[in-house]
Amino acid sequence: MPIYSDKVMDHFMNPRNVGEIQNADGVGEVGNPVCGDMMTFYIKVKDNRVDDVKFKTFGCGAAIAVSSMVSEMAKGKTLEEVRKITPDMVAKQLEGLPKNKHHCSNLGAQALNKAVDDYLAKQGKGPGVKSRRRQKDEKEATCEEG
Amino acid sequence: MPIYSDKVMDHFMNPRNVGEIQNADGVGEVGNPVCGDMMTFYIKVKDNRVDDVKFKTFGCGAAIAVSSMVSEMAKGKTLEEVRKITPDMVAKQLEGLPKNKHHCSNLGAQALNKAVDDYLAKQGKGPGVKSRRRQKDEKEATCEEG
Amino acid sequence: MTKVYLDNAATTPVLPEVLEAMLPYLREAYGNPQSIHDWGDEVREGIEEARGRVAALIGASPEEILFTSSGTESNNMAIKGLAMAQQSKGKHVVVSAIEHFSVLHSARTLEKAGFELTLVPVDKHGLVHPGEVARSLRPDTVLVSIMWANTEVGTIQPMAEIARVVKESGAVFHTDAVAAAGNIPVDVGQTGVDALSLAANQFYGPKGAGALCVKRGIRILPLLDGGVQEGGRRPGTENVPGIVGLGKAAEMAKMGMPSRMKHLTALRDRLIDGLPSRIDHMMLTGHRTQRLPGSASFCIEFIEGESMLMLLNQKGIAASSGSACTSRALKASHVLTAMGIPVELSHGSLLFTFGIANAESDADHVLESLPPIVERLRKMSPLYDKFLKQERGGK
Amino acid sequence: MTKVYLDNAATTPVLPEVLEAMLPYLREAYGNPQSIHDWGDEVREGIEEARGRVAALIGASPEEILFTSSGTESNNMAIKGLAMAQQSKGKHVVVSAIEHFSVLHSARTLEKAGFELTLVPVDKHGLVHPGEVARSLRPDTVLVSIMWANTEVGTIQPMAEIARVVKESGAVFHTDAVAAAGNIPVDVGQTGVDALSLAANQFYGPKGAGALCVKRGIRILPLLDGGVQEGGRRPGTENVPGIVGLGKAAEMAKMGMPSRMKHLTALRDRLIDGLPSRIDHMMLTGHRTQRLPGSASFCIEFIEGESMLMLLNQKGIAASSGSACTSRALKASHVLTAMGIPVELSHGSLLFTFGIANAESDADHVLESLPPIVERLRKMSPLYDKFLKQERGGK
Ligand SMILES: Cc1ncc(COP(=O)(O)O)c(C=O)c1O
Ligand SMILES: Cc1ncc(COP(=O)(O)O)c(C=O)c1O
Repeated sequence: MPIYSDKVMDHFMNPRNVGEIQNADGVGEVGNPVCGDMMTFYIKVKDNRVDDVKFKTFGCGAAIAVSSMVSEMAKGKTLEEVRKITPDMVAKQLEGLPKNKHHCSNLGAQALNKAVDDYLAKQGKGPGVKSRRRQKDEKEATCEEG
Repeated sequence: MPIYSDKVMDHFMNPRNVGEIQNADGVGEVGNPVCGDMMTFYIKVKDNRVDDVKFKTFGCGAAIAVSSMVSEMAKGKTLEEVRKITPDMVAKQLEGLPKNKHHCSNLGAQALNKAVDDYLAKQGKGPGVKSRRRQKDEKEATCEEG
Repeated sequence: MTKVYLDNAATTPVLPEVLEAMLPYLREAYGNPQSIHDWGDEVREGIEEARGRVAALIGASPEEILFTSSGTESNNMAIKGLAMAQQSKGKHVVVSAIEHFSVLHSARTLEKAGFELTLVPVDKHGLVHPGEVARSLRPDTVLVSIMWANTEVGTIQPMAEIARVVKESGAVFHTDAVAAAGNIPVDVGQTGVDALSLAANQFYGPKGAGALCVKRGIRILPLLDGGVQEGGRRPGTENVPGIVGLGKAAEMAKMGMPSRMKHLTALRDRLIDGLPSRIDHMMLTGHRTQRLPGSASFCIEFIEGESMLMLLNQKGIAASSGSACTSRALKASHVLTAMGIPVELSHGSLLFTFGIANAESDADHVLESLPPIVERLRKMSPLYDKFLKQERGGK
Repeated sequence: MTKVYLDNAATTPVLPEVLEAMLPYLREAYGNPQSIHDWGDEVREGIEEARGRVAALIGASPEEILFTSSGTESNNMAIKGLAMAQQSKGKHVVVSAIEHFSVLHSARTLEKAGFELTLVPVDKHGLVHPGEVARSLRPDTVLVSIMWANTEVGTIQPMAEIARVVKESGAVFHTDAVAAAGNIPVDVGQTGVDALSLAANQFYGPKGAGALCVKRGIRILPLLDGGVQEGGRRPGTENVPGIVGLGKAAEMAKMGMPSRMKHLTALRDRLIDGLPSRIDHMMLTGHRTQRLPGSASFCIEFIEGESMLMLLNQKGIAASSGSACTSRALKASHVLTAMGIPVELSHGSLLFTFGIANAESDADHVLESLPPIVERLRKMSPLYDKFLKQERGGK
């Protein structure tokens, strides 16, 4: 009985879109080394769509798989669609996550959103309308448990 | 690892001197059914010696073996010698008793002593000099533990 | 010599299929279930399969099952952990007078910690009457524990009725089903039980493997402090082979229960019906029909239990007794006493418990062997002597 | 694929000889040791032989050994039972900052019951200094518990010196020797220990079998209430096969200890010496020489433990980690933190623990497999990225 689903294992072993985008249109970083999870997302935007996405992640197997899955889900989507990617959707696409690893799926969605924020800010469009969820997320600066 | 020594088992399986003496010279009864141990000793005395001895015992394996051993130890001894049979001597002759069965060896020596008392009383000689230990024993009317 | 084991209440043998299921976990599947690698994954799978099987045996959900080291540990955790977790609601606990010491003494420990304890009496058959349970309940009663079946006299309690009474009061209801689970139908959902203790070695599983079922929503404090095993509720490296053996035994018990019960009931009744016609001055203890299938328990007058056991052993027969001499503390059985059996009679307690490996011939061996043993010990007994003399005098 | 088990700290495999010794007690010798018949006698003999063997392993007398279900249970019983039994003398307890949770959390439970607790610090090698222990002692200190060796970083404590300091104060001295007993020489008599916990599955015995040694004259309260087993100090039907397996494992450990230690030390040193020359930015954790023979523990910078374990597992290697992610509670290792290792570094904890079945080629497999894994994860790591950029910037 492995801890992780086959889908998580696949994305962990063969993570999609690992790397960095030089001159990215938006960069989002969440987590910190003290908490044991840190993700940086890079996006290229074209015609209001995520044209390319890359990530770097420090963290457990779930954190890496989540990053990979989020990057795949984001690719080609409009920025509005990207905003609608929820942690639950990520977990579901990964065929479930262990209870104590759910916070990883939060982090993934957050990092992507932050990259979009960054893109919009650079465009002088301001951070756009943040979802209520994201505002709440940002308040949680201490390490999440479970 | 049997609870009882071979000697105890021998005396339990083949108890010596079981029974009753009609017109015994002395009868001693100790213990009571509520406590789960009861012994009655019968003696015939000849020339100040225990000429014959019989017993009946209600109780555990140790109680029966102790009774048998005490009866054997008493046979042929002078009354003074009988008075000197201690519980420890009985336990030793039986190659040891489990800790929580030591009170059985007390009962055996007590019952025999009571039979001697009874003999002396019937002879009009009074109960004779009771050992201090026996006086103490008699005070303990409640069931002994361990 | 014929060897006849009739002490299945003390412990049952391990079924070959159960051992077979355990062996891989004593050989190649040696990982720690908490580990993050194949060795751990493999073993975790074995444990979760066992959890499902135990749950299925008693009509619970897998996540309601905690594995422990024995019925005693399950009972300690239940009594202390449930009462302590509810103590803000009240500090009164109710248990029956015939509970196993692991329940009774745990309740005494609660008393020392400031709880009040009420013992529910039983009738002469060892039955707890739901009305008596109701009478014992108070507004501050937080926990009631009544055993499902009694090992020593075989009596099975009217659990559903008792559960109903307890549930109405809002107290948590625990049952010690160590003697019952795996031997008779036990369903926590149907019966309305909040927590239940069981042990593998009572139904052909290994020693050292118990379980505690705690229904969802019922709060309990752990007995052991430590790591993360069993969701932190029962820490300590899991006894993996024991747990797997418990699971297999549970599966087999569920499957085989009707035929096992039929087989055992016939053997038990052969003794219950056959012995009194061969031996005078003996009585059945416990209820005649509401009793464990394999259990035939008696009190025999004028003689003592341990000496009977020793002579039975010489005939190759294993049995047990609630006599004071057979208890290390040399105390008369609190179960027999609570049923109103005089102490002097309780010393003559004798218990035969059949297992699935026994046959009719085993019962017959007892029917033949016991009468001469009783006769032999009575001949030695000053009590029997007195009885006979009184009887003769009376005539 | 080569399968290399290097997680012997989590649990060891059961030796075939140990299983062989257990099997009769899972088959024909199924009696309950408390029973009064041949079936009981036979089993009692097995238990008492095991008690003697465990006593011999640690320089104790057989009657000083109590059997439990795990190291966790032994530690719970020791910490709670010893402190509670001495509480009339004082209510202060001392444990080290790097104890296993079964000690640490038991001590916290004592705090809730009105005791005061002092945690003794360790140095950067994980060593408890006897002087620090002395400093923590007070007139009302009744119990000190310092683990013999630490599982996570391998460090072995100067037990005799610590024991001397504690004994002078009159407090009771317990040690959690779960990681030590059976693996390195442990002698309670020579060392001056009052109580000691151990567990079979740490030295090639079965899971579910622990022991607590309590020296004659030391008072302890039981953790479990119930029947008469283990002299009433640890009631519950005995885990007979587990106990017998523990005994056999103890006998074999005593006999084989010098050669086992030599073998394991060579393997461990192969990793400790070989890995840092292949991987930058990693450090050994624990003491370089005063450490468990089979233990090689490290922290690797910029990457996280669980992901290393998962990639090692893909290469057939079982290891473990003290990383927060690998703990269910997602807390950084309190052991590494107490040693002054920064939390971000502790996430990269990695522990290889050799067992007697391992060979040089197993160490070599790690030496080959780990560097590319570290490289792969660092390539993904934003922390490594930042580090490289800073370094480049710095140049
Ligand atoms: C030092 C130490 N103490 C106690 C324990 C707990 O032992 P168990 O898991 O057998 O309960 C462990 C477990 O690994 C340990 O390493
Ligand atoms: C009814 C009942 N409860 C509890 C126990 C204790 O179980 P264990 O000996 O497995 O600890 C027993 C043991 O026979 C029992 O019969």
